[in-house]
Amino acid sequence: MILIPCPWCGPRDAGEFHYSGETTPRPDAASATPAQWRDYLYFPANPRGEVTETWYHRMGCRQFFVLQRDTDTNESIPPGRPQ
Amino acid sequence: MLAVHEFVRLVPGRNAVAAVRAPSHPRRRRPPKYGALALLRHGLSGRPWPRAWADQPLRDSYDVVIIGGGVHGLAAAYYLAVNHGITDVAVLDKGYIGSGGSGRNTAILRSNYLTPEGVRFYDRSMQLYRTLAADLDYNVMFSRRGHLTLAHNDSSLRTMRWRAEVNQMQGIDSEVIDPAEIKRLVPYLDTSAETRYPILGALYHPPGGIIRHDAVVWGYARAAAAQGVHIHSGTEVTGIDTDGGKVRGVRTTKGDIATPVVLNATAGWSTLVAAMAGVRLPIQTFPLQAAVTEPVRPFLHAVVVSGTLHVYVSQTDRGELVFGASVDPFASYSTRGTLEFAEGLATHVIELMPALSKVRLLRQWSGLCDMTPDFSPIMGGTPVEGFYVDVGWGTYGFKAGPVSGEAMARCIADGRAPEIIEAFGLGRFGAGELVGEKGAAAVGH
Amino acid sequence: MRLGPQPGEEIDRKRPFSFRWNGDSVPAFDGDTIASALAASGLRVFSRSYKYHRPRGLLTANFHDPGCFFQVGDEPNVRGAHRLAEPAMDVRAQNTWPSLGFDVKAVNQLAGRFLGPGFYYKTFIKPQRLWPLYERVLQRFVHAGQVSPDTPRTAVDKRFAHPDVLVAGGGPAGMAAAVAAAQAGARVMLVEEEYRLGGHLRWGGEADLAALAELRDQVAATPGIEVLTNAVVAGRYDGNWTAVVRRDLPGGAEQLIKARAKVLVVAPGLIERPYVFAGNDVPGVMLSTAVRRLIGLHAVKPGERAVVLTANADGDAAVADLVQAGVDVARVLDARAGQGIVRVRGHGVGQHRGVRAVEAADGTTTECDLLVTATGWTAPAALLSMAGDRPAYDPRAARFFPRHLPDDVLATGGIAGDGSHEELIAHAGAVGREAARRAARIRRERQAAVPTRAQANGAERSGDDAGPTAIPELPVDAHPELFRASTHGIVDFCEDVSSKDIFSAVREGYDSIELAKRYTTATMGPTQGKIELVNAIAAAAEATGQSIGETGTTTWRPPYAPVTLGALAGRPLEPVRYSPMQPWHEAHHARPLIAGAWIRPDHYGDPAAEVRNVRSKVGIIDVTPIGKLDLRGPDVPRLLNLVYVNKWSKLGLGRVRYGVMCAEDGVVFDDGVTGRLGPEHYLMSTTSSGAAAVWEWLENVLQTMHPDWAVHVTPVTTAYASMNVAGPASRDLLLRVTEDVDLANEAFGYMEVRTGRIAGVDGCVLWRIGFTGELSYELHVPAGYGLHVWETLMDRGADLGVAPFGVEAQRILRLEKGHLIVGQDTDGLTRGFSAGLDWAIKLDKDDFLGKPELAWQHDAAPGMQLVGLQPEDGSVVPPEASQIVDGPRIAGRITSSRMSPTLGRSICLGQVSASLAAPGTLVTVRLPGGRLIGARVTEHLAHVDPEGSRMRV
Amino acid sequence: MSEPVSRSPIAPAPPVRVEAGWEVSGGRSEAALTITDCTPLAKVHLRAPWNGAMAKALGVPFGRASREGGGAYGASQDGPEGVWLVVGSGPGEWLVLAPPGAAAAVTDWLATVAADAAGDEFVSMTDLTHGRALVRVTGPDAADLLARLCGADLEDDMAPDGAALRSGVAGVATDIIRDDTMIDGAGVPSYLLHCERSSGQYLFGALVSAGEELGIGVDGFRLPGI
Repeated sequence: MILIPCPWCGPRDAGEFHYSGETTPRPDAASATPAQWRDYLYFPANPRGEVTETWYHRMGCRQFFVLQRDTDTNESIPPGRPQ
Repeated sequence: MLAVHEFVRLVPGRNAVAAVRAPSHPRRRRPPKYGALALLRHGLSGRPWPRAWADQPLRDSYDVVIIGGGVHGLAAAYYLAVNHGITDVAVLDKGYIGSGGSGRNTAILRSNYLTPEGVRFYDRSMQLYRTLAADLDYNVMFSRRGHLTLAHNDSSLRTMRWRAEVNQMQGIDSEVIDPAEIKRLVPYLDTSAETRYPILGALYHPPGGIIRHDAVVWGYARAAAAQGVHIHSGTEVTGIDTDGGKVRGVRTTKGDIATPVVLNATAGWSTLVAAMAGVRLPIQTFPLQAAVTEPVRPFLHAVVVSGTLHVYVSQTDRGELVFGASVDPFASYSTRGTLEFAEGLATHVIELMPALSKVRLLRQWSGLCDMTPDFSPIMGGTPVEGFYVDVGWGTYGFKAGPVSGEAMARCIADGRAPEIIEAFGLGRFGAGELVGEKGAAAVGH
Repeated sequence: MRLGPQPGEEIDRKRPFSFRWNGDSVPAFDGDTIASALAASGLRVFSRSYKYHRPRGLLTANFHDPGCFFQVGDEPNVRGAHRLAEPAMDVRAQNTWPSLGFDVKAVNQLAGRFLGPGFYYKTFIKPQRLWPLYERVLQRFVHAGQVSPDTPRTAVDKRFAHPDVLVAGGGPAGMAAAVAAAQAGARVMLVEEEYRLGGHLRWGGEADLAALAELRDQVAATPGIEVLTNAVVAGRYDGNWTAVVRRDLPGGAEQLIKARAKVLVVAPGLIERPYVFAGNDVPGVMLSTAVRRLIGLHAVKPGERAVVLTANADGDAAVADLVQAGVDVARVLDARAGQGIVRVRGHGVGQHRGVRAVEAADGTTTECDLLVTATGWTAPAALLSMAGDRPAYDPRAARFFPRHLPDDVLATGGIAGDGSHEELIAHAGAVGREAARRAARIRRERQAAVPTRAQANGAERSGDDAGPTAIPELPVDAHPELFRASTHGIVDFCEDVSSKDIFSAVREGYDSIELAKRYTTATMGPTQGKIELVNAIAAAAEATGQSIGETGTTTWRPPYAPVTLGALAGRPLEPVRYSPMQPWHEAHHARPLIAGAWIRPDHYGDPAAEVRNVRSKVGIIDVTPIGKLDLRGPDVPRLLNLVYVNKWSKLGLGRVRYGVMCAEDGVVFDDGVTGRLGPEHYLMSTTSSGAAAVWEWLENVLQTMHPDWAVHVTPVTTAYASMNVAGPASRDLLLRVTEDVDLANEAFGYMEVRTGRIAGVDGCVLWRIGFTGELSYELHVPAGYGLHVWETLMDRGADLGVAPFGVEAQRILRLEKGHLIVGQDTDGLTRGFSAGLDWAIKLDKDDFLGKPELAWQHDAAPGMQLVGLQPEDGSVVPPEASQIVDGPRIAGRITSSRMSPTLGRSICLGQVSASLAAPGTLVTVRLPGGRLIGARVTEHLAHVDPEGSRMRV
Repeated sequence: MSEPVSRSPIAPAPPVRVEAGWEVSGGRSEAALTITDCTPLAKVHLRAPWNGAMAKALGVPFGRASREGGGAYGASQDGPEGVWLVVGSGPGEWLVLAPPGAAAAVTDWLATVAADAAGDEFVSMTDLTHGRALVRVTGPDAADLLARLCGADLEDDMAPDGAALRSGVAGVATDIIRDDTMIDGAGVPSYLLHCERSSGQYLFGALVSAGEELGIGVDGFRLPGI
């Protein structure tokens, strides 16, 4: 069980969190073409190495936060406490 | 880099390999036969067996280069040779053959899918598997066991019925059975109503079974090599050269190769390989873990799957219980495995079969799965002419090996996706026309 | 035969007892392993090998001994050279048929030359029908114990631990490292696989035993060390998450401890490696450590006349031990002086099989009944490998050594190098101090990251970084590279794989160690390479002409040692949820329905009667699991507009609206009603299964898309007990128990919400909504009072014919009314316009989640449609999931179907392709089994009261 | 109409009696490790900016719990119902625990504080007394008991007295509040466990069975209960 460094609670077992995938900006719904929209829906970068993704501390502080994680080592950079 | 929308509905490139360089005379070499007699001969004479596949030098050009020496890549090479006479083919693997998903899966075969296109496709694979030993002259130990997908609540029972109905209409032997019948087939299952996840019924698929996965890889490799296919293990692809939207060649750790046709038959790295050709894929990579116990005397004949409990189990002829589960909860390229997988597995297996408390887990391992948004593969051409994909195999790639090889060989030879894989084109995501397997995705394997 | 008292023996001669071995009684002392007791009784054949069924006896005399797997009661594959014998234990040999002495499968020995590697792959190919038959035969050969179907499930609680330093291995190095770490202020967990701390010192000479006593005293005297013996560190995973398995529970039960070690110290010592030669598996061939254990720990005489092949000090010590034990050491062959052996000749059959003579390399033959080999060591690198290391082979020492370890893993003891006892202790001490230092740093980082400490952020500076401890280099003793004699022999004793098999596998092209391993199954058996891996690599290297270093090693995968499923599962912890009215349901014989985590009443005996009672009088259903989210703040309407496909800006005070949520791909995701309780106070209801997901969905929107919006979402699903009072008499019933709410139709109309006092309980919420299609009120009561209100309603409504109804009746009622169930009448790909929700989807809103896909779906050719269906023959209920066919092709399916008590005919909802969706269309339904029936598409989804007049009275 | 009685989701061990309108167990346990159903306590949920004026006024940061909550406003002093426990249960989220029946008083008090100290902030209060279950485990082995069901590091140097965190306990999302009690003049580790109501019986059962080995005893509820 890897530790996820929650910016609020500190390191916790990954099982407390819900992984909500790579952090991608939502295109403007009014102007988005089907291609842009489906790119957003279906085409993650899926890098081998560092990725920017969103996690939700479901069992803990219930905050969504952005995490830098290496998909090869599963190590992540502690985001630091919000000020 | 090309984005998907630029080729919605785009027809795969028209570069039939036959047109590039048809072999003057299709080679039909055969390796020395296996079989009881040969075994006797070698046993008595003590004469060594010949190599199953020859070591060949890496040439600087091939008609077709297949990236990925797993069951998909090797099957494609084999069928290119025997069905289409295209033998100037190189299969590259960065490790040893079968070192990826082909050697890490739980070797379960079935065709009781949810959608007509899925059923037709996997049923063809089962047909090929059934005669594979004879076709390859290599015993792949296909073992028909009967495949049970348990339902623990009325919604999954409904999905089982749905699948049974679709299966039967396609002529697949598949039906929903009740707990009494389940108990008869698998006496060790706790079918009482008092459990936390009572077994309400199951989708029973008698033709389903297991097979010796390594043997399938080796059998295809041996048979393909006998046709003149070159198998290069320890050869990692470092780049794909394209020019004017066409494939020109591949760069490898062992040297560069000129070729008009490249097939990406990798799993785990398919997005990275595709990116070398400037093609993006709707794929995210997740580890899938499996485990095996110490051998115990055979007591479990059928393959048992529970979607609700995320576990599947079968027993090999050696007596080991082979377990699998669903993919890890977050994307990763790690194959180190996790303890929580083993815990969840044991919890659910014991939930199903309480008598297994004292059986010991011997080894766990992990492979990489390329998950697509609709739990269906991506097969056929891409916007880069000559660059084909046979990827996105999620957790169901092994059982599709033979049909995928056959269909991709056909696709490469004709320059057009055959009807059996039309539904699985890359263009469907841009078009927002996903395949319906997602409906029953919860119950896989 | 039992020897006189030994200085370090671990048996208690004052406590003799006997246990059963294949039905016979065998004497033992407390402290005997099963195998040592058997050996003390002069037995030497304990099992039969996997493929050739050759008799096997003691080889390593420890946990890994491949010849000592037993069935103990209902427990299969018990490690007989590790498990302590217990009074009345019922021990049986495995893999023998019909008996250990006479095993008919031994004929395979004759067929051996044909059963080479890949045997199965090369035969039973044609005719294929023979293969399944042979498969049955194959299964008879399975090398294992039995699982009895009525083995009780073990349920031992797991435990979490957070040690600063976890030391894997309780030999001298592990003990010294633990003491040093604890003295440096670390909380230490010290894990030893055997029953006592001490490792090889336990069977050593006087000096060793003195050193052992001193180390044990230090461990006992040092606070902060938790010692676990007969336990093993089975796995190391990312984040130094480790699995520690305690084996010291009664009846072979085990406990899993999940230890989040800040630093892991790997000190497993070394495993002695067997030598490969013809006859190396004949009973009576043992490793030097095996005989030293037998003599030193269990006072067992391993044989009468011995030949010793030694290449190291342990072999020499074994010679001394043998002599001291009165064994006639006939010959000592010193491999360092170039002496060696060719083969062992055995004699006798079955249980009497054993060593007869040893043929030395110099051509001489020596009669003996015991051959002891001391030819080298295997580094048990499993934990290092799991930590990402690829150990490197050092030809000088003929073994593998750690290479690159992560910051939070250190190694000491034999796995790290050789040297004198003092040198090893010094190394271990330095490693322990360094481990403590690194752990303290990690601890400070974690403390700084958590908000739970009085002075949050204030990292403790105490015990501050002194800078890394210098760890001395351990010397590496030269050791001859001894793997195989001039003859071929067994490499993998579990799998019966010989060096010859590996040679021919390589020759056939399976020339990478991984391929050779898979092709021959070497290292795939229960010992997982601990005994045989290096010999397998050496054989492959020899066959390929590569060096061992080039050949490489295979990855060790967890677990290091096998772990019972019972330990991994632990006590079942499956959360279940109950409504406050559960006691009443149970008292009234409700048939329970498991719905996710919820236990709900399915029905109280007769669902159809429950339906009729609702349509004619009044019924009450417990709908507590309905998801409820309390929404507060000025921006709630903006939130509702974004997450629902319909419009919310103008929802008046006390008004209720039905809403549908779609995901960004336009697929229907949840539905429910939301009411406005106050100017900035709303209550949203969701499906029971979707409650958690919707809450997360809303938080996601608020936190990641619109942090500027002032909205507070609080889950209140179980803050209220929810009951739906439905039926023509529901108002009459409520009038009797409701205070300060005017229930008159004109004062409190359909799709409105009020708060008030019910049955003397304040703060109740009353909803006038109609999932059942009847006049009905949904009551949300402060949960603690749920049972009180429910009982009051039952009591006060008796004369009105009030009766409870369950989930099944509700399903029928809603189907009569044509209300869809998300996930049943829709699936993972059903977009809004395929769910009969056209009326709700407002594409003229500037934005909402899923809008783009829905807009495109709206303009695209219509796909599947949800419609109402009625079979022409109203007595036939097509089972849900029956397919709707259009000639040979599938054109849809029945998603819901029931017999309607109200209409006295079957009714359905179904997904059909647009071409068949027009009202009045006659479609063909394929029943299970293939019979085709006709069904007509109805005008509305609702089969009963489509106008909804009954709800509005 | 019978007088409404409020019930906890956790079935009370006999003898059962009614305290402050709640059905509670009158049982007693002398065990060193005890578990008590404290569900009758008033539980008020407060939401406000995590680093705003309201937060300052309360003087209880996320991750900590205090009986002196309210700083200048002194919850404990002004509280009409005796001692209140103010818990920083989440970022921008507080939980105020008070004796049975005090929910309204607590809410009013919080409203006053909000009006005085944080007039322009978006603050909301919700009475969750009926929406949550509350259990207290007390004893030298309390941490050992939790370590069988919870993966969070509860060692003294990570979660000392006054610590508040949310984590999974037996698979249920639970607020864990370290609130040591004085027994015979000595501080004894004690934890309040606060979870969604319908899982209360399950959580209680899991704690009791995990505590068997440690000799756990079920203790009844006594006013004021905090």
